[in-house]
Amino acid sequence: MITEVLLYGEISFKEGYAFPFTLFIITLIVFGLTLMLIKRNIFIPRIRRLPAIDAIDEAIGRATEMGRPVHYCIGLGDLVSGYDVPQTIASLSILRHVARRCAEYDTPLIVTFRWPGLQLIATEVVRQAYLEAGKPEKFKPENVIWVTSRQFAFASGVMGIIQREKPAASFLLGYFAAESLLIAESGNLIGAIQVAGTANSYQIPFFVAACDYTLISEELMTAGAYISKDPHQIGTVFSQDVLRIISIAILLIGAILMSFGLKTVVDLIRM
Amino acid sequence: MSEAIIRLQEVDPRILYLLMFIVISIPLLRPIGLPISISQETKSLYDFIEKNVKPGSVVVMDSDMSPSTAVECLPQFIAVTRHLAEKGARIIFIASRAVGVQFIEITMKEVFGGGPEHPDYGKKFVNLGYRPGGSVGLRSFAEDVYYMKTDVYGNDLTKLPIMEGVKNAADFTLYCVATGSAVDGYVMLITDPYGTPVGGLCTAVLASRVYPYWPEKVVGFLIGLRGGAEYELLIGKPGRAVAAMDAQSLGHMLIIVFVVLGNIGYFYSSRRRKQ
Amino acid sequence: MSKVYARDIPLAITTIVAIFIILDGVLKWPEYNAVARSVTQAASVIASLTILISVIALARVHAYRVIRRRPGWIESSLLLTVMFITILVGFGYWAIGILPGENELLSDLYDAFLTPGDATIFSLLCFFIASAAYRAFRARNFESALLLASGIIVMLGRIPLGELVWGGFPSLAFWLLNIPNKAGARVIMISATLATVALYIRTLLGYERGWMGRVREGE
Amino acid sequence: MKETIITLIAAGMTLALFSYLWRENRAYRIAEHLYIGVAAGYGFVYSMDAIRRIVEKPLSEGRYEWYIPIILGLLFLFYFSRKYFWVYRYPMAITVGAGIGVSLVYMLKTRFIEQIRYTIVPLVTGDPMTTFNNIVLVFGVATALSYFFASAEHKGVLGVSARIGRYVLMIAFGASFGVTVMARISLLIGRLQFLFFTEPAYYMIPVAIALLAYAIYREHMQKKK
Repeated sequence: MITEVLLYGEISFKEGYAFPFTLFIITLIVFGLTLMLIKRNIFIPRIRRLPAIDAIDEAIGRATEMGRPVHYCIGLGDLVSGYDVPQTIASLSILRHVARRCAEYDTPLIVTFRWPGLQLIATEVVRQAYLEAGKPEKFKPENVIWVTSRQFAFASGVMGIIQREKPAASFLLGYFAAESLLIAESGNLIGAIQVAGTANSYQIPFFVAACDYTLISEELMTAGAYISKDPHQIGTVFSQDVLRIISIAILLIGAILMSFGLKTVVDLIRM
Repeated sequence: MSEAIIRLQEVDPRILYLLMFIVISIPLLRPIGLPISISQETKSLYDFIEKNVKPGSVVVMDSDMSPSTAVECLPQFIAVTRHLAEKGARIIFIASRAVGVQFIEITMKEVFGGGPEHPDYGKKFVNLGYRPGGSVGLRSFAEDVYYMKTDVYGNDLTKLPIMEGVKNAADFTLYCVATGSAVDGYVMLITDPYGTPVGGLCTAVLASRVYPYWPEKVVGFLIGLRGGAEYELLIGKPGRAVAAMDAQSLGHMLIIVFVVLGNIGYFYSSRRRKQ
Repeated sequence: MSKVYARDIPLAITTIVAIFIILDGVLKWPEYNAVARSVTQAASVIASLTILISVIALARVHAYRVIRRRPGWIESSLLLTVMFITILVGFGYWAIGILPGENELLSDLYDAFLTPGDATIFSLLCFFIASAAYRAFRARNFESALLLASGIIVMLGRIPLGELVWGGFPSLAFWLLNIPNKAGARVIMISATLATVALYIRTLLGYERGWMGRVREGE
Repeated sequence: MKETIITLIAAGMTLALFSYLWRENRAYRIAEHLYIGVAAGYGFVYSMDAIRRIVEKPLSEGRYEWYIPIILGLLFLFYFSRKYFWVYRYPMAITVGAGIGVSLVYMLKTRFIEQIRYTIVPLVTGDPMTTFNNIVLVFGVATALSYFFASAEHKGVLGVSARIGRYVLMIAFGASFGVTVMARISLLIGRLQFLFFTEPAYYMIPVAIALLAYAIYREHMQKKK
């Protein structure tokens, strides 16, 4: 039945989506191979140190010394629509790390976010961290705050929370839009150490300008792997680098061929 | 004296805030009238419409505006609609977010002088209202224009003369979207599958993200208030955007002056530290 | 056993749903596409319902504050009051057949509170962008000097007044936006997508479980 | 009458929220909580309306399978159960799976392949300016991409390329920052136009100034003590 359908062309690729799909499959294969090499201990990739991640630990330490809380904002992102999904997932794995540290140091942690669905997830992530640190009684569910789903109402709420609670460290990691600078400048007004990160290209400049450390685009997504040091996670980061080499090669070869008037590469990747 | 120069790098931000209020307010109450030149992004959208939009061409005007982005996008939306109406295009208004519908009504009133009661309604222009469902909804609309069934006033779409011969996104000459969030989705779901170019009516903040698509997929785009002012000048009808440009000039200059002062203070103090 | 229900089946559901919709994105197969469209719409219905939990949690936090007279309880009681009024207005009219889209009182509330709120908070950015530029645009090293220079040139190039200072600013600003900025924006997109694909693969294979919330010992 | 009340509330909200620039204060706090309260209620009503828009038609046609997503969505309420909290993962799993599925391949196409495709430009052309621009574009993208190499230390060739890449990114960030200033000033212009030119919004301005002056005076007196 399947062969019939395939042979007589009931199903076909949508125009222009054959190559993207192939690329996805290639990534899967590269990842599988890397994982195999890691499992057999033949090759173990290492991840470059990210200064911003070390800064997170330092900032939590400073907050502890000053006896002031830590603020963590997951941002505007949700888990349903488009390209904020990966940033939210990445932010949640960093949150796990931050919550664990805060639990160990007995530093209050305030978590803010916009998408209501995160109420469940973020609360559980933080609760789990306190359980692991052996201090479940210190966990305060009311400190995981859904501000509201409206973008600027959310921003005003977070700005108010920052001014009232005066956190010594503020982490803004995830998907951010225009409120990036509103929240970051509010943090500056009270002199918090800020580590920010987003993959939203037109908000990165504001984080670079207003925060002490910035995780730029990809760094946000690999931070989770860097923290966990889990071989599977590091394996995907390595396959990401393999894909990067492929794309740089496609770009340079394509441009050189293009200089001679050959459009081979462009035609290939258009498929 | 030197202490004062060094302190230039740590002026209380509230002084800056107060000056900003003053500098923006004055030209709004008493305009100066500085000249404005036309940028290439604006010109390319204007040229595309001049060249490709014939009487009867179908153009979608998508209002993805919210009250906060409308300051920038509404003058653009009105100016482009005015241009399209002059060219005799069939204009389909649609809103990608619920709060965008009110701006379609304002635009219809300003350009055509009326809404659904206007004699040309349903012939020259139609208001489909809010299209829910984010990118999923956009995909359905692109596949089948009649997925909405009726316009916002309950008229059956299949019976309106304006929809004659329109099936899917491939039948549009241009898909203009006034937005402050992203054009990526429109390029992804309209241009890539159907080949219909996108015209961007963008807030200035979005501009840097539209450049990668320009001019291949987004044929032209207007950047913020200035884009609107330029388009108003291109079609020869200066409006609210032109008036606000003076305040823009002064606001920018204030920031530049403060950046320069901050650097003088920084430069001076770091030189003294070296000595 | 409960580990299977609590962890493995949800992970498998994620993977199956994702692959189902990925195939819909690349294949032209009308029957399949139609089913997939219903599935995505159903998923958005499910997602919309998460707001139930958040509204309950928000009401709980503020009600606690009001009952115990904790600091800020007056503001909290205001918040609860207007929230319930808005919900009552919305559903009260809905009950007698007036949908939220046609509910005039609801749109009055919108005009009175949300429109000015959105616009004002958004416009605070005008002040914050000024103070951020003032603080960050310092020529501390070569990198920040580049940031400073390109920022100032583009600002001068965008305003009529800058043109009066030097006629070359607009074209220089245009070049900066069109070439280096294009390159930068493209790289951010490309690299973010690379990382996204890697992250999605991790999620689909069940290695990235941040979204699952509580993960118990051994899960 | 109704219009007047709405405008006065709107102007009051505007000025109270602006007062954040001076410092966090009671006026801001009240406006903030009103704003969040209405936004939360409004968001709730509209989420329910969004569900109605999707399910109303199929349900009226007797396709009762559309009750399934609603029931699945209500499973989120298990979150409040101590024992069966994990049930909420089922609807969440569907949501996350759909989120990933919808974006993955389209994202690869539009935000990856197409971006590379349009960066593939001839390095040598007849026009020297175009040649220069193309070279800057191609090598700018290549070097900036190399900056994100995670599994190798930035040394040697990669070190040089990554540093150049970072410079490219900084120029891009500066330009993007500069072009945004106009957008932000526009927002303030919009707000001030509302305050200055809408009857009777401008009556609130002297009230706000008087309140602010009183607050500053009181703060000053407290400091003296």
